[in-house]
Amino acid sequence: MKKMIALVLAVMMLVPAFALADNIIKIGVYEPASGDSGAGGKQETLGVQYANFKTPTVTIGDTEYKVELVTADNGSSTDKAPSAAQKLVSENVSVVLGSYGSGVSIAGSDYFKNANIPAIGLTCTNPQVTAGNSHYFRICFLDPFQGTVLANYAKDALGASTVYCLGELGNDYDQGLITYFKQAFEGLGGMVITESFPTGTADFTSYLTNATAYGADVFFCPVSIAYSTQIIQQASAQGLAIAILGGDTLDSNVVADATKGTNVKVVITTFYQEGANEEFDTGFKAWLNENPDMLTNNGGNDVISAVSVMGYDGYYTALAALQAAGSVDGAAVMAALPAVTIDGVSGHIAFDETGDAIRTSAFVKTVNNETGAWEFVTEQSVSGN
Amino acid sequence: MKKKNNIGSYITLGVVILIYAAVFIAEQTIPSTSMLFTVLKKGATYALVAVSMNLLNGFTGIFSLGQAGFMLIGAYIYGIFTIPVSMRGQVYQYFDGGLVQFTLPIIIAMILGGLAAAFFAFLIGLPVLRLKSDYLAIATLGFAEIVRAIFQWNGLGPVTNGSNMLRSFPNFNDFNITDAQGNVTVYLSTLIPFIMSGICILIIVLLINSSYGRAFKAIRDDEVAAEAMGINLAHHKRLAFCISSFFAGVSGAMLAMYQTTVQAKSFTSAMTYEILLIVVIGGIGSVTGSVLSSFLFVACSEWWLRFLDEQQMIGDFQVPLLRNGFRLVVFSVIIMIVVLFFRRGIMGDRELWNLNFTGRRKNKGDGK
Amino acid sequence: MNVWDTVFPYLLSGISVGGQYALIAIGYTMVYGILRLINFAHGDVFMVAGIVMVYIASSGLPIWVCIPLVLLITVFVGFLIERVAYKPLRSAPRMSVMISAIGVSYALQNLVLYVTGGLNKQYPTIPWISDTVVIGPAKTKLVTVITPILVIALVVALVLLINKTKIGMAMRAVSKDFETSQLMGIKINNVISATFIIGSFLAGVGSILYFTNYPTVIQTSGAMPGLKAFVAAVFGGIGSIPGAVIGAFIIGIMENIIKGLDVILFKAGIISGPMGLATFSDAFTFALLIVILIVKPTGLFGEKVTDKV
Amino acid sequence: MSNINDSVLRMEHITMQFGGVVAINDLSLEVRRGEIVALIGPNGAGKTTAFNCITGVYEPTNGVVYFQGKPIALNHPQGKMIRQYAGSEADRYKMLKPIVHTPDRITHMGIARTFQNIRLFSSQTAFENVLIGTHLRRTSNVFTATFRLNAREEKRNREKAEELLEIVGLKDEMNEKATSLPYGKQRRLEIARALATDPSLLLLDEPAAGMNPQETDELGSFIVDIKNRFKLTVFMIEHHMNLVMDISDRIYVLDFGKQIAEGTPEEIQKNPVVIAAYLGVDEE
Repeated sequence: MKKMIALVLAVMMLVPAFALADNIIKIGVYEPASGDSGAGGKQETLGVQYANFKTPTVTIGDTEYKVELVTADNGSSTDKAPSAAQKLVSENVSVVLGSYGSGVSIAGSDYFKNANIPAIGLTCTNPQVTAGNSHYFRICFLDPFQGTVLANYAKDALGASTVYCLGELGNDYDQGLITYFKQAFEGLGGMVITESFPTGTADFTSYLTNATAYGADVFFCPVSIAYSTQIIQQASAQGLAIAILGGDTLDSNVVADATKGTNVKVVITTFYQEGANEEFDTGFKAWLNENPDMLTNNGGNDVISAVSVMGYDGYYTALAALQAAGSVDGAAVMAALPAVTIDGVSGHIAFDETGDAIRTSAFVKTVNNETGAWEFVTEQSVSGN
Repeated sequence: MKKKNNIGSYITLGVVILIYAAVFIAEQTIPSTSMLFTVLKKGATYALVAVSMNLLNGFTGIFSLGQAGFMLIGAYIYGIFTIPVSMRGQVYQYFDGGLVQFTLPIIIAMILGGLAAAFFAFLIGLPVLRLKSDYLAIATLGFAEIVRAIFQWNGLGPVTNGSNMLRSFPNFNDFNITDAQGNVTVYLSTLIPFIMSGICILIIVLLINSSYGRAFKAIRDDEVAAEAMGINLAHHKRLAFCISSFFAGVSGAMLAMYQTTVQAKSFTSAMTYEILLIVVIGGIGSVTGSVLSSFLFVACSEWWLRFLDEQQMIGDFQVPLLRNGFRLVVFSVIIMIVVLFFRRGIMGDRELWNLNFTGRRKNKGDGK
Repeated sequence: MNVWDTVFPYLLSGISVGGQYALIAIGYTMVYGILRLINFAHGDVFMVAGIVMVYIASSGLPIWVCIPLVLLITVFVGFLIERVAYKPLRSAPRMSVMISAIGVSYALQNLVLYVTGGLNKQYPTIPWISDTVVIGPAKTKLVTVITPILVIALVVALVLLINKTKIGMAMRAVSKDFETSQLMGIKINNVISATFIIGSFLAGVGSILYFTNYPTVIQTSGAMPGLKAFVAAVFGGIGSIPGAVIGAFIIGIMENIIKGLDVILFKAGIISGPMGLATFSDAFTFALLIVILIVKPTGLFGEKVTDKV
Repeated sequence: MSNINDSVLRMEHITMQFGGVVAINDLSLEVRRGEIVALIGPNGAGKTTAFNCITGVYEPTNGVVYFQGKPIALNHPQGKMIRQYAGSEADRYKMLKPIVHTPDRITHMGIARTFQNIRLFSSQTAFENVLIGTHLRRTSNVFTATFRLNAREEKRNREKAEELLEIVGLKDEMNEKATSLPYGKQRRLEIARALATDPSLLLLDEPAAGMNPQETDELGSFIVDIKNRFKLTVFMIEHHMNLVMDISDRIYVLDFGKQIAEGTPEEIQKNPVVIAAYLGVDEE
């Protein structure tokens, strides 16, 4: 009997050993799968997984490597981030993708830095993620840009003179975007009132009342999906008459579903609008519909979120960097990254000297209250950015 | 008896030296990316805070749930005073670089963090320590929540950076010795937290075994009798509370170094509960137990049980139930089993240096 | 806009959430009255009731089946927790039981985290009580109005139960003197189970009302309302049911007033711009707790208990 | 007994009322230097309450307690109690400022006590129990104590504790857990612990409770012995009449919170009121 067990154990040990015999390259996916940003993190991961499904191998030099994704859940919280980051480091990944949420990205940053692993931010828009770092890159636009776009839109298209901003306490994404929005909007001569709610808040009724009481024309809440759905539903119950404005985090079918059937007007800025790339759209949807688990992770339907597109582009950026480096070593990839350019689904990607993508335009979308679908409003760019 | 005591102490000393040597050697030989070091660093940090909580809950009989609040204070004070001036513009991006425009040495900032925590403990202790067991627990829990709100308040932004993250302060990796090219020659990033934690725990052990420590234990056993023995309850409770908070503050600073970033919102009551569970698993009233269970707890939650969170295949068979979160379910079940059936925890109220190494078991009084 | 119009919406929110806290607070206060135990898991029972509703409703059962089913399951969960986690520790020190309660809370949260994958779950819309109504200067869901009425009705029923029925008499006896009532032939375990069943039932009702108002459930959803309800119970004088209810309403109202304090002060011309005082909406509850514990440790309606030397 | 006016403890018009219940009413008594005085009375007479009033566990409702001529507790009915007060001498101390001390202050002044329902520190050894008694006379602070800068004091205290254990005959059991000792030894340990606080007045609350006649006899001579050895004054509550009559210089008798008799053992034995109180008299 004992021999049997020993044999079984030995076989079990051998199976992964055989698998290791192939050339494998590991890419870390550092994303929240739980917590307030869990829904967004899962959608971003889906983009990466889809790209990996389409292109499971990469040829570096003359060797073909199988790409293995290693995921780590940072739980949307900065105190769980270190161990998630450390897990990727201990798995010896060559490059890290993520994270959804700027705070967790910053919190994990030093771990990647110390291990000489480059990281590519997909949708973390806070400037602090890449500032002063040589190892963190990013393929999306930044908050100063997004804030300005939103401010312009609020002023010009929505005709707002007073904006009420609500963010989560201690969330770097919310607070950063609100700050840049405030700068831009006040620069345009508007008035901005900002308030913050503690993590875990469920009752937003008083904040909504505050917005009305201040006489705000726009309710700006660039918060995570979990809070934004709550805000939208409570706004609907209170009959909030003004538009809710949000950042890229709100670009999710979960938010669209919450808005469906209400009278709340929701306007957001984002990276991608469904329909811009037919090939990607159909491929991604087909893939989602084939995998029930994936469909669940996408919020139950096959509406494409911009973050999935960014995940997809991020994966190819990483592959391009690996090929350019000609090595699987993190340091070499890091050195190669600044020069990498690709034409992604979300547009052309090239890095500036801080490691940020050079982007000049953002999409503005709104939810159709009847169908619950995202509708394209405009593509907005800012001069000088 | 005295002789045996000494044997225990020597054995303990030997074990401790061996552990430190092993840590040092492991650090030089095993790649620094290994999960082992994460566990050791976090374990050392948690060991200190668990022992500090044990000093209150286990040795003085004060059921306090304010530990996370005091850690927060320590972590913030450390962060605020050690961020390099050149980085302050970036960290305090919304507050024009903040008010504090100097840095303190790491050790001074850590001690200052502890002192600040102790000071807050002194203030809150004046009224709160008069309360009885569970009222005290809930009042300290509330206090921790209040501290969290204060540190997140935008009004204090120039000092605390509001609700935003503090970062860029020296962390454990900065203790590594590097050569001119920036390559690490001697790894100390795990040994240093061990030394910090070790010194603090040693001080707590010395305190527990001093005249004051006996007074604390007397209060725990019987407040009325302790008072009749001339022990000033208010004074001694406050003393234990402040000392415990001091070390909680220091461990907060260590946690900051471990995490490399600090944010008030992560110091929740859930954190205090976690530390309390560590203390319970280790054995209420045992320093050795708290230290052991800290490392076990961290290792299980960060490392050994991680596989439960991922789908595993044995051959073609996919193990059921395994997916994100299962680790924590298993973990909670283990904790409940300990709480219900092994109430004395790993060590009960015994210590490594009191264990009977000669093999003869002495008749122990019935421990409750 | 006059002062009343400014303050009214906050009062309305406060009364509504206060009523929901009250339903949780009763469970705390009853359990404490009998076992002298802060049932830390009570807030999580409330959360579990929410999650159970999410899953039952998604199975397609009609809502009038879902509601009683949810209440039944919640009651069972409460009963089970008592039997598994507290009963074996009946003779253990109080600290052990409290730690067990914290352990249960931890376990429930982690279990729900596992089941939901850590994602927010959308609470189903319950017809009628989700309808929007206009009251004075504010628009809100009907549930806001129903909550205080339902709370008062339930409290009256509960007080009648405690004062008029046999089990109620047994409860009062046990809360006065645990050992003696045991000697008098009262089946302690039945009384304690009944307490947990009533507490969980009310938490279940509270959860339906609360999540109809704030329709997202996650594993930590019960923690804050639970703590606040406990504070309400202490504030009103632990062991006193009317005290817990009044405490809960006060806390609910104060919390919402603080969220709107910037606006109110701003409108009144006292401050010139927002000061971010809303940050303290949660902290205020705890400050209130500490103050009441220091000034009047027995709460508003609590009875003084003297320790014998 | 050198000086008859050498009063160590004096209670004046002490009344202790809990809510509406008067536990002690207008109790006045005196214990002089070097005496052994006993306080006796049926169960529930208020004897332990009197001890608690002296040691600061309770704040008396009315009256003064003097220790070595200085008031250590003084009170008069206040607040709600003014209306509720059912004792006598309500106005006597009205103009004086109340004096309240916590029990540890009282112990510091030199009054040590034992408890009726033994209150040893259960998790500690006999030796540690006594050692804790030496804590209040410390000169070290928490810093010097932690870093062992008080080694000489610590050594002295350990020697003292050991010596005390030897005196009470527990040297051999010094490393046993206190609560694992037999009953009689626990009582002796409590006395040793009280002695460690260097008292001048020792309050013993039923030191012979639960002892057999032989142990009780031994205890009697033991009390006299330590009284002489440490130049103590002893004030004790006791039910064993043999012990009380053997060693007491004077006796106070309490019934239903009121003092009903005072005198030497011989006087008390003959006092009809006392006999009535203990045996119950039909006519009353």
